[in-house]
Amino acid sequence: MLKKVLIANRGEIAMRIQRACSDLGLESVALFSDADRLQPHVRRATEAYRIGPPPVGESYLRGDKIIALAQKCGADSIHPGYGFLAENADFAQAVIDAGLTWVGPLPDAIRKMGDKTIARETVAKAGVPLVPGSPKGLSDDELVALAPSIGFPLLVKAAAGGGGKGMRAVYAVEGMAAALRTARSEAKAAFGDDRVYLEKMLVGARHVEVQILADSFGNTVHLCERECSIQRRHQKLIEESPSPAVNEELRAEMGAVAVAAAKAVNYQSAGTVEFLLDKDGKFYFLEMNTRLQVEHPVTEMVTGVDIVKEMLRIAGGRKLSFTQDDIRLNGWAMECRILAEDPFNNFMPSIGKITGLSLPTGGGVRVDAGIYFGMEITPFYDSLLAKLITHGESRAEAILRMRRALDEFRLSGVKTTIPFHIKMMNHTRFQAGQLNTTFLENHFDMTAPGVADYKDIAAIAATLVAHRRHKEAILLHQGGPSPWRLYGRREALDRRLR
Amino acid sequence: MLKKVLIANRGEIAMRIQRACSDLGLESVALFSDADRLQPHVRRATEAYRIGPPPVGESYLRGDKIIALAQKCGADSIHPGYGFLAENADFAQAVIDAGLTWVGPLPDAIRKMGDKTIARETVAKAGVPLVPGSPKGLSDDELVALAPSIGFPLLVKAAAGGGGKGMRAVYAVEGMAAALRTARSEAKAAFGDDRVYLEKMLVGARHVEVQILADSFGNTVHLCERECSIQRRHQKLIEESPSPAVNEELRAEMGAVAVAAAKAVNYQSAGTVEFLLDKDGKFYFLEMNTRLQVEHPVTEMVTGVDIVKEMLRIAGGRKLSFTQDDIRLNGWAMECRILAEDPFNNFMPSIGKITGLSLPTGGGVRVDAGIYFGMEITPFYDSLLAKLITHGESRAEAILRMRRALDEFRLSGVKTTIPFHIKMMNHTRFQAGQLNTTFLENHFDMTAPGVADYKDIAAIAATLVAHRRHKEAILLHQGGPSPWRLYGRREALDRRLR
Amino acid sequence: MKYITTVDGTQYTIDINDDHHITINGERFDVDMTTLSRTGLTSLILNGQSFDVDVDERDGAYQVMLKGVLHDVTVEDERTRRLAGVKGGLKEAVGEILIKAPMPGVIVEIPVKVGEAVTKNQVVAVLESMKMQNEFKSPKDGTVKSVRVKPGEKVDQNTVMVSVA
Amino acid sequence: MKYITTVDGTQYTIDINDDHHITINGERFDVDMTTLSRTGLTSLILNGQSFDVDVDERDGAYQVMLKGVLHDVTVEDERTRRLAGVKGGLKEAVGEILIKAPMPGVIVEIPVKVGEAVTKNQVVAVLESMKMQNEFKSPKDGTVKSVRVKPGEKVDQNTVMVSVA
Repeated sequence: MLKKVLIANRGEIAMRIQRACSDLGLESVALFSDADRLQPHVRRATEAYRIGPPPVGESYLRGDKIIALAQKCGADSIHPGYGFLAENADFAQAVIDAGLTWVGPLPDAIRKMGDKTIARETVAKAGVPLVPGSPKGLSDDELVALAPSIGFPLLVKAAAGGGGKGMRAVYAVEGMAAALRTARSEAKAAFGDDRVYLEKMLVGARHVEVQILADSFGNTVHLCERECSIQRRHQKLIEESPSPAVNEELRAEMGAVAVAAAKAVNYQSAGTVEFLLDKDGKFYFLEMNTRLQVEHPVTEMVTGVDIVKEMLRIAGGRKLSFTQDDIRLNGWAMECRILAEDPFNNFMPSIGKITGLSLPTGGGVRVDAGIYFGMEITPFYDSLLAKLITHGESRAEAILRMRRALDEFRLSGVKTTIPFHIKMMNHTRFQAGQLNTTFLENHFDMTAPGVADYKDIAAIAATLVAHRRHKEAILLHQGGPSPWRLYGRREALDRRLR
Repeated sequence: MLKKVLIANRGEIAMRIQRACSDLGLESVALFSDADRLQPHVRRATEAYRIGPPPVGESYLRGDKIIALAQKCGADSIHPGYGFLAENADFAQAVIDAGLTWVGPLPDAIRKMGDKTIARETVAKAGVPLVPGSPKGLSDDELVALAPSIGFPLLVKAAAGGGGKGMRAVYAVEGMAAALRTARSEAKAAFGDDRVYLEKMLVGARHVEVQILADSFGNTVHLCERECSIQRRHQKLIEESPSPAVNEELRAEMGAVAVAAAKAVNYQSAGTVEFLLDKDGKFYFLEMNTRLQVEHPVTEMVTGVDIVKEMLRIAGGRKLSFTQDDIRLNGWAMECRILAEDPFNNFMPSIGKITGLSLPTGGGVRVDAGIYFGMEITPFYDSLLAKLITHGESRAEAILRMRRALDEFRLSGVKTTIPFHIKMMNHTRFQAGQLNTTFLENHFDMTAPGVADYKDIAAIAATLVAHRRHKEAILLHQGGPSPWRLYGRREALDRRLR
Repeated sequence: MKYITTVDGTQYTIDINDDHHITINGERFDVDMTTLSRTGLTSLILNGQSFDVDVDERDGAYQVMLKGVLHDVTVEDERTRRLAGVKGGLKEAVGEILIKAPMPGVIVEIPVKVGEAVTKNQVVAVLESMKMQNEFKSPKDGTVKSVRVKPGEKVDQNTVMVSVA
Repeated sequence: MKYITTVDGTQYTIDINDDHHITINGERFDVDMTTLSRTGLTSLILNGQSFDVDVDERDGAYQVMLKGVLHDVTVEDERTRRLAGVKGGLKEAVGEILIKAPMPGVIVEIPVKVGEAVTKNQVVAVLESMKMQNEFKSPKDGTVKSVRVKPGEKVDQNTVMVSVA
């Protein structure tokens, strides 16, 4: 088994891993950039070392420094968390070459799943369904002939491309000629390569993913699915487990396919196989994330399995302590990502100091966070402040608990996505579980009026504040400008105006 | 079913009940004394009413005002929480007479269990074991003759008494005569009544209690046991479920006896039957608490049953949704009571303002609290600030998680029992589960040196602080006395001295 | 004291009778508003209904966050209003307004030129930060007074990008 | 700068070499101590070992809370100590000391009289509060200068109960 784990990450996930180490009685080592000196993962650590200046390229991405540090402080293993170096096969290999244990999959599995083309080919061989499409580089005539067998609507996509350039939607065979012409010319202009291919368009599809755990003895188990359809620009905002669209039969089927995909690359540790699930209950491989995921807690809440602890056990050479038959779903769990972004202003990132903080507590509520009162939110790292997770007997109860937990969550000084989540929890379509990856574009409006109208209350609150300021100003005018006196007066006034 | 519940309590338990109402989609109404205007249970409420000035006799104990308020605001029921009016049968009756639903047992059950003599007689008839003893008022000769059948050691106790007066321990039949003589004379002097009786002395006994839930259709289920042996002056400090001393067989036996005790008074709602469990695995009835208990969360964590929700369902006329066979223990849960008391100073109550607050979070950790940053701890109410509950696969894991959760729990401005709990979690005898109700007197010393010695670290921290003050003082001497300048300097200094 | 208060375009007449009573559009309410010093924590109880509110003041205008909804509020006392002859609604910003970068980043685009006429809410700068592109709009109708940054330029927090008058 | 620091009776010689290095009893350490302004939150990293500490100063003496253990610490700088010829250990409190009620309550007993000689840690007042009886002890050997409350009397927070000189 492992003895001392270096955690090559920061924020909430560093805290999460530190806690798992503590629960297993393992020592752990924290790293920090200069911007993170007072982060909880540093203060709560038993051992912590500076890794460099704030920019990630000079700190959390410096694999060489991280390995040297691990060796110097006597760590026997490195857990990368998510992001940063988590899916860097070269780093994983370097860790292993340095004689340390990599708490994650083998570098070969990371590499294969990291290359989209190789990943698709590898899993297809294992019988995993891919989004139907054509090969790359066919002629117009060949593509027009192939199209009906793929089915409409479909997308014409640039072979060399990305970012929507050289992409056209086609709804019937009559539109093929024009779409091919414009797509090819756009692709030529953008990438200097006019090859295109066809891909079935999945209208109203959901993002459903399956959590995998695999040990080094060939035991691979899935921990059921998560639905993560609520996304904005491909960033997940709300996740839940199970999915409202998956029944026992589909769950078993998707689980088996996900296990096959993992086995195809000789997968070890925790990983996630992502699928698109269409309206007809057909699902297609998207990609495999070869690391711990942000949204892993919803799976932990419904299965009772501590995924990070299992990762550490597996890395330490232990067998999985359970089989597929032991995995049972208990209730429903939901996660809201609390980001430092302003939902009223196009999700613009918000920086500043946390001047007020009160976390929700009580039964059925879990908060994974790396924040503190007085903390400076810097522009150096991603905007995830906290993950708010609730558990209930049913989906309805998980939503009710989320609603009150969001109401209890107070954070001032920076803008957050809390108002966005409150609006989502009150959204009837969301409550009905009618989700898909274009939900936010098609069915959501941050500025739409809410269920109840509290404009009169807002009017009263602002007017009372204005009235008190007015009174204060008069008092101040009579008194002097001493800040101490001002402070005393404010306190006295607060009391009088109650 | 109920629609609107008035919560006749404050602090963490008011929050707890409010959350259960919210989870069931019920409206709830909060009360507050003038000291509690900014308490979370008031701010988070949808409806809140002032009940009176801070002293409990003028606020939370004013049953008449509470019932009038419930009627005025259209509540259809009252949940009393624990303490205050929770075990007041007359209040329960008044609530029912006012046409409201009482979320608790029938007044008759409260009354019977509230009178110690009637309680003992009632449960004895139902076959519940009592601590063996003699009747009151026998002669010396009769008592000496009876003693061997009760067994030594035993206690001679004053029939009229209490508070240890007229009480003598006897370890063999030879000591009986002298003990009876002194006990009788002390009893005569203290109470004007020299009648005494004998009671078996339970050396090294544990406090083990069984949680009961009973609906109005005669279904009574027990939710297994809790051990609460860690007490100081009969105040519980740490509770856990299950008990390290109870196996499956004993659990079934104690559970059946507890159900029989509850049925003997036609019990409805949640209640707790308390036992002493001796070293030989024999258990004896202590009393029945006819209300929700402070430590109910540990049972919720291991059984998955939400006790407060069940109380509300039962009061609303619903049947229990599960049977005894559905109750399964899952893992281990532990609770530490975080009190505003100074464990380094004989647990003296501490009042003041909370100037720093950071609650532990993450998986397996639950905090039930009614506190906030800036809160004033007043001397009007009891000292319970928060309940910290952890859950783990095993008792060892629950303790490990408690240790790190206590480490994460930061509260400054008032003294708390956190250091006491840290010491307990590191206590080898506690870790081994060798508990009894005299543990604190016999096996614990707050000032004993800890596992590791950090005196050198304390020396360095204090010296660095002193050194910085010294530097600051020099800077201040050079500058002026303006508080603004001082503030600026301090910040600059903090940065420089990093 | 009487106030004319406008919330998201709807106007209310509010009379603060005393510390515990107000009249809003003619209807009288019991009110109990308490703010915990230096935390911004404000609790409002209105005829027994409890609300947790955040009130933010900036340049005389208020933003009230209530149950996850943000309201723009202006408060004018009746006398001032009468004297000024104002007809209600948000006062237009006056003078030269500096549009600053709220965080460090890289300028992607400045789609306006000095001297160009702009309308309220017209985009005047695009800043990339934390992997996202953020648009900045003119707060009023006016003219671009200055453009102080170039596309591709790295800027610190609070750097003035454009000014409008 | 050199300090003589005493923790629970054990004495350490600490030399603060610069902002990032100290020597304690001859052993040199890398040190990084950071305090977040106005929160009391202090983080100490010593040769990579991380500690969260609360340091409380009262009348020149320090109380350090570290991993749930409270340490009494005195810090003297070497020069002051040399000049004063002090031999180490906690300085005795001097002058008249007021023993105040730390919370409201009812006086149960005042077991001393004015003029009576008391020894350090002798109980001089018993106060009941929050259903508990709390004993207050003399902080030093001395004489009772004044008794300002009577048994049965209700007292507010910070009421002086007894003074010792």
